[in-house]
Amino acid sequence: MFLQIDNLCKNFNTKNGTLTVLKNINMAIAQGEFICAVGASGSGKSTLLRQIAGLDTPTIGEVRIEGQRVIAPGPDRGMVFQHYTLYPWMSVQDNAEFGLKLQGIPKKVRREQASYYLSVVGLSAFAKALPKELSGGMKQRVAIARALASEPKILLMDEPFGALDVHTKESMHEFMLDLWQRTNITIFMITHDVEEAVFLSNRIYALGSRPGTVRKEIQIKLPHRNATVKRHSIFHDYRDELMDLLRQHGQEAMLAAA
Amino acid sequence: MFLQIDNLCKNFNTKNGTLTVLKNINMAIAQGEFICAVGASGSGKSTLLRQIAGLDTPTIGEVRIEGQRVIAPGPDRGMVFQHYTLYPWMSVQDNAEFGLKLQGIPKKVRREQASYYLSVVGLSAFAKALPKELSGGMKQRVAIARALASEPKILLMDEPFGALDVHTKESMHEFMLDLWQRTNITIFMITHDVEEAVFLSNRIYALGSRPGTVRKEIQIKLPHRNATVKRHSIFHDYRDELMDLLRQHGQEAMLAAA
Amino acid sequence: MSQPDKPHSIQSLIKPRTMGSTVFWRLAEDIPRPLNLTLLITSLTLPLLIWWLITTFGKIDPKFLPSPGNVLEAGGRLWTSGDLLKDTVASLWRVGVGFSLAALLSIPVGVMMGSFPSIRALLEPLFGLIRYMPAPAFIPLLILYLGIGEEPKVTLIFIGVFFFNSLMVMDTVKFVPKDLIEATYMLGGNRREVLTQVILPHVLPGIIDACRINLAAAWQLVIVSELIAATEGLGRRISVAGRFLRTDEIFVGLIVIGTIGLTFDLMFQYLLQVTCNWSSQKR
Amino acid sequence: MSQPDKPHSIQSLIKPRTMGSTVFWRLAEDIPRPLNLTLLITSLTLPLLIWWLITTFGKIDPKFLPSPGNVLEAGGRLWTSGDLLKDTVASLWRVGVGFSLAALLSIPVGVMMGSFPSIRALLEPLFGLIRYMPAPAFIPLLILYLGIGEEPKVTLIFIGVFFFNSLMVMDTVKFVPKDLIEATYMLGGNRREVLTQVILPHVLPGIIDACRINLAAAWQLVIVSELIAATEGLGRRISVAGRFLRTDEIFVGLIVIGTIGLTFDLMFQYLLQVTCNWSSQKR
Amino acid sequence: VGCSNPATQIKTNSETGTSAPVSANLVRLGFSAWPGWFPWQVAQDQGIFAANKTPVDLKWFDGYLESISTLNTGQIDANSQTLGDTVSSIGGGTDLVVVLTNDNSTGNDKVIARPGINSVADLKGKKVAAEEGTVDHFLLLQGLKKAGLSAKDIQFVPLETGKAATAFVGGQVDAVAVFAPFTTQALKRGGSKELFSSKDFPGSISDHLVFTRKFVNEHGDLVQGLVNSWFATLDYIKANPDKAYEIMAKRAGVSIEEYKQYADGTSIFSVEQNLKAFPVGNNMASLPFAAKQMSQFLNEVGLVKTQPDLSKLFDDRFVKAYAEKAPKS
Ligand SMILES: Nc1ncnc2c1ncn2[C@@H]1O[C@H](COP(=O)(O)OP(=O)(O)OP(=O)(O)O)[C@@H](O)[C@H]1O
Ligand SMILES: Nc1ncnc2c1ncn2[C@@H]1O[C@H](COP(=O)(O)OP(=O)(O)OP(=O)(O)O)[C@@H](O)[C@H]1O
Ligand SMILES: [Mg+2]
Ligand SMILES: [Mg+2]
Repeated sequence: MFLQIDNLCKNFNTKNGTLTVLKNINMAIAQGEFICAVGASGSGKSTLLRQIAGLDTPTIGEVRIEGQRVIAPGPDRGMVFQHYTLYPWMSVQDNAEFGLKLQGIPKKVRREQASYYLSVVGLSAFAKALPKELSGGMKQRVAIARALASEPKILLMDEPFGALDVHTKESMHEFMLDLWQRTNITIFMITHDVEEAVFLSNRIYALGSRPGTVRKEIQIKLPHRNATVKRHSIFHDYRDELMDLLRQHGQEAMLAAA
Repeated sequence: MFLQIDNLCKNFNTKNGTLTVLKNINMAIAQGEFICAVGASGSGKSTLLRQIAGLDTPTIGEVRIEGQRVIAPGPDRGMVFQHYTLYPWMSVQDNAEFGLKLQGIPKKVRREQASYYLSVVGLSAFAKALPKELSGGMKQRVAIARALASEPKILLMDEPFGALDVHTKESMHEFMLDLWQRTNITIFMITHDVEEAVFLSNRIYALGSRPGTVRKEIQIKLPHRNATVKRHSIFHDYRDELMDLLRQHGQEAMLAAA
Repeated sequence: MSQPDKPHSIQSLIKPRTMGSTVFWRLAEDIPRPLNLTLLITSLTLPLLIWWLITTFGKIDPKFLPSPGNVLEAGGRLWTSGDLLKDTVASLWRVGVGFSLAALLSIPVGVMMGSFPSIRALLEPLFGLIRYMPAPAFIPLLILYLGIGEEPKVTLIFIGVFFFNSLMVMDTVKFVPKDLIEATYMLGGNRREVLTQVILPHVLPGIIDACRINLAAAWQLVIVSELIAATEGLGRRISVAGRFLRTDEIFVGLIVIGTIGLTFDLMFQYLLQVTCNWSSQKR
Repeated sequence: MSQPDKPHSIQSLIKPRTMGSTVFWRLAEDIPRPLNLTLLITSLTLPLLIWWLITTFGKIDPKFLPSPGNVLEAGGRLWTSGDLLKDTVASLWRVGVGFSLAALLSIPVGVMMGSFPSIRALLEPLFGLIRYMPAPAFIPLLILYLGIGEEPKVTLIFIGVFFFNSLMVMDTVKFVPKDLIEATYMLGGNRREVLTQVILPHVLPGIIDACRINLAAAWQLVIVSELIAATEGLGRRISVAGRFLRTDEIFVGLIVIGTIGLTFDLMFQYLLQVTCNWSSQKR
Repeated sequence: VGCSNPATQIKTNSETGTSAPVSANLVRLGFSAWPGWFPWQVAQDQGIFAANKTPVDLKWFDGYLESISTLNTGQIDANSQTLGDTVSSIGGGTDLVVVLTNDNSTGNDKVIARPGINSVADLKGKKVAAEEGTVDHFLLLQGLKKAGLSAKDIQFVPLETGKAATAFVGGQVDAVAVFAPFTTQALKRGGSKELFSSKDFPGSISDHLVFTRKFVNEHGDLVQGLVNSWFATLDYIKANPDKAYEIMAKRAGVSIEEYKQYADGTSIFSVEQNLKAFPVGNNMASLPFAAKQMSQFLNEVGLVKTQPDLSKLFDDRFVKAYAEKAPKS
């Protein structure tokens, strides 16, 4: 397996004692898959992603990529955060290059590489702009270009399109599908937009809350992937199944909290 | 007409000269309607709402509520902002009471009034909590309770559910419909979530960009309003019509910007 | 979107790097409590130790650098004679009154300046100008106008704090979200209510922080202010000791002032935590 | 959700209020440019006018309060004799060197303290203690160790700025979003690179702001530092003038220092705008 | 005036009595560290002011300079200061009257040099610290003149007297001109010695009781009372030297033994000496002559721009009045 998560648990020490956020997470993801993880707020999605990224270490269990245990962050995994994490003082071009610069790639090479990925995300024209001059969608595309420029084995995304308006979001979806098909990169994306998950991924993990566990794993098989598929009944079935699941989790969580 | 917008134009003076954000907006809204305004980012939705709220004054034209020209903000219009605008240092109860306090309502009366509306939004149990202890959806519900406590004639909402997760959003939708039916309050809500607009409102204004104008006005007639209606083909037709409209506006705007 | 071909296969160029794990060099992450405590203690004991070593083995004239023992002895002497207590109370009172008056006045002025662009335009250039003027320069004028009692001393500290604090409080107001102000208008608040019930509580943490910094600035002025015909006070003690090269007494004065300052600092930090527990941002 | 009945019909209790429109009292909103300019000018001319009126019609001893005319005359006198220029250059040099050295050192130290909790734990208590110690207290020690040349004067200003600036720079680091740091780790950056290429540029505006405030603090020390065997300098000019009650010369000194300070302040503000144009927050 | 520091409530061992109650009709008298002025403390502690029916608010200044500027600003009515500083105050526009000579410095102002400098001539090109414009600066220049040098031949380092002594002890300057008790401190530098002192220039450094002219005009009786108190104090000291020295040494912050060393360096002036000093003359023993010299000096070093009018500076009425009434000693 390309990405293997074995029996992962994560506890946090808080004022009120130990909080178990993730419990017994097992996942096996093959090279080239597009995985979405959905779940209510607080179900530990971001926490899970941080373990994969190596930004945090599991309390129990481990994450392995190509058999290698993940212990620290590194450029073999590209990450796109929920909030825009561009360097505000750098131009779009410099942002896209930054990862390569950190890895000591010669200036000329990294310039060409970054330009290429900026053209992939359709932002060549904005290479000289500062992040504050871009719209939300454009910023996320730069973040994606930056992550892709280091040619990571896997792209990790934490609700990357949560703050975008519907129109921009749709065009980002098309862009992601196109990117995925062309590069055959492995993608692990977190979202709480069920439609987004169904539309984009080939497999969905639905997480339950308190503690976060994998409640359901759904293989998505859609006849085709374009806007019209959203009217297809298969799409609706997937959607409703997940929606019911989340609603149910939500109620459970509410009861647990009360 | 309850709310009348006549020939409203709004210009801003910027470094690069005058920017026309709204042009010839005409709207007529009856008492008790649930209106949604949709439009791409930058189409001037928030600007329009600010004119209705009286937080800003139109360059040309006017807004009238019950025949009275709007010239300043006031508690006859309740407003819920996109971002949480609770007072972070006040408890939920104090937040809900604050408008009444400003209007000099005696302590006992305002306490009961606020408690009532907190119960309406289902947050009685959290009366003593501080805003930072609440989730996003809970915060927005407090903001709604606060706006309702002054018993405004109209509730103005600027993308109030934009930042909520799908499950919370859905329960907020149900809550809004319930509230609307029980109180018969007039609601003017801005969103860029087309499904949300179709599901909630009885009439939708679709705005085009640069400058913002009313491109289309759609009366929504759904057989019933609950989750299953979203699978109904009427729902889809409305949705797709609006989506196409917005997509088209989006492309126009992109071309205009280039 | 038509894309050119991918120019390079970068993977071959990238050398795998892994970040070693570390505790001491943790960046923007909390370090374990015991380590934190150890370092805190080291922070204060290490300089003491070095001082002790230098004076014990360095054969330095105690007039130039007294040993910790000398200083302790001088402290004991001043304490038993009652002078130290008297000096401390005198200086505490002056700094306290001067600083409190300045804070009390500069907070509303600063908030007004931050809130009303008109008042800001009216006062900022003037305050900006005066802020640079060294407070000690006002001593002759203060003696002229206020005599040689407590008034000029307190006023000097007032001047040294007021303008700085006003401008720093003013700066904090710009962090009040505009939405919050507008929400208050929508709830029927007028400008006065927005000012007193929204802006003021919101900037409270910022105000406390500004006061914390400027309390330190007030102590900086204690020596200068006590040049005005003071007969007691830590600042006076230090300057007299300086004249007669009683270095040990200088050190006593400095240590007492530093300790008082740090105590107040911690009190302010505690106040910040207690009154501003609503703030989600860690301070 | 089962709800109780609505307890009151509040509408009857609410008195309609409308907010009058205003220009001068606009709250947290821009005021028109011409008004702004008028107020700015008033800010500096009104005090001048009052001063002129008092001294012209108030029959005040010019020794107590010289008239603007007197001050102008004294300024002219000092200028033509060349003294004023000499004094200004001397003080500018001292403040410039002392402040620059302190800034140059305190910026990395402050950034390190803000970034590494361990370094913070190690230095913060010590710096917090020293910050309260009045810089003038160090004069006798500075004379002993560094003599009577420029070194002790510059060092005094250095001491007065370094600790404050370190702690203020440290505070700015906490505003660096954690996401940005983690994003850099994900791109393969190590801690050093995060520090120099992410934290440092991000806190630049905060650093410039801290330096701006502390430059004013440096000028506060110019008089005290020039008590150390200075033969020229604005601070020395003021203290000599104070001794001989040449109030007009005190005013000349103060005005020159204020003007220099304000000029630097505006330069810092300009620097802030230019170097930090990426920052979306208005400063 | 509604502004009182609670520290005044605290008693300490080193306390030397409290000041007289404030009433409308009283003399606010300032004094600072100088052997010729410590008797004021004796007058205060032994109730001599009260005995002469002269209410006095005696104000101690740690810094001599502050006492001068306080008198200049009219915040006190009288001060104990040197002739030189009185002249420079008049140059600055303050109207002052000298009514009494407390003493002449006869050795308590010293120029002290490091080992290796054995004569005034050796000072050439060396760093010499003194407080600019003070009598010690004056003394230094007189010494240089006598040795055929001028102000330009040395590197003058302007430093407040206490700091000047510190700099000398710290080895930062080659010589200092300071007054007691800072002389003691300067001499702590190993091998340092006195080059010359005020003893070598009799009359050049005299110390006085100086009033504002306004006060003299309005309250002649109080001025007279203070002059009478001074001479009464001198009598008391003669009669009770032990008690008096204890009080004065405490005020000076030195031991009684150390204090006694200063006694030689300061010649307290008797009534007779006072009467002799006031008239116009042509040597330094005459106050008007010395004042003129002083004013020239200040003008030369550039501290006073124009030579002030000194004709009304001295007023010997009060000393004369005392001399007439007092029993001959
Ligand atoms: N460092 C931490 N210390 C303590 N608790 C934490 C920490 N990080 C996360 N948590 C807790 O873990 C739980 C899961 O958080 P997480 O951010 O992973 O949820 P999420 O699924 O990403 O939610 P959302 O959809 O809102 O982003 C929450 O209850 C949160 O409070
Ligand atoms: N005060 C202002 N000065 C200048 N331009 C402004 C101002 N307020 C808004 N605009 C401009 O008006 C346009 C419309 O802004 P508005 O915020 O109303 O859009 P919106 O439809 O609410 O967008 P979104 O969906 O992103 O909230 C934008 O181009 C914005 O830059
Ligand atoms: Mg998350
Ligand atoms: Mg908007």
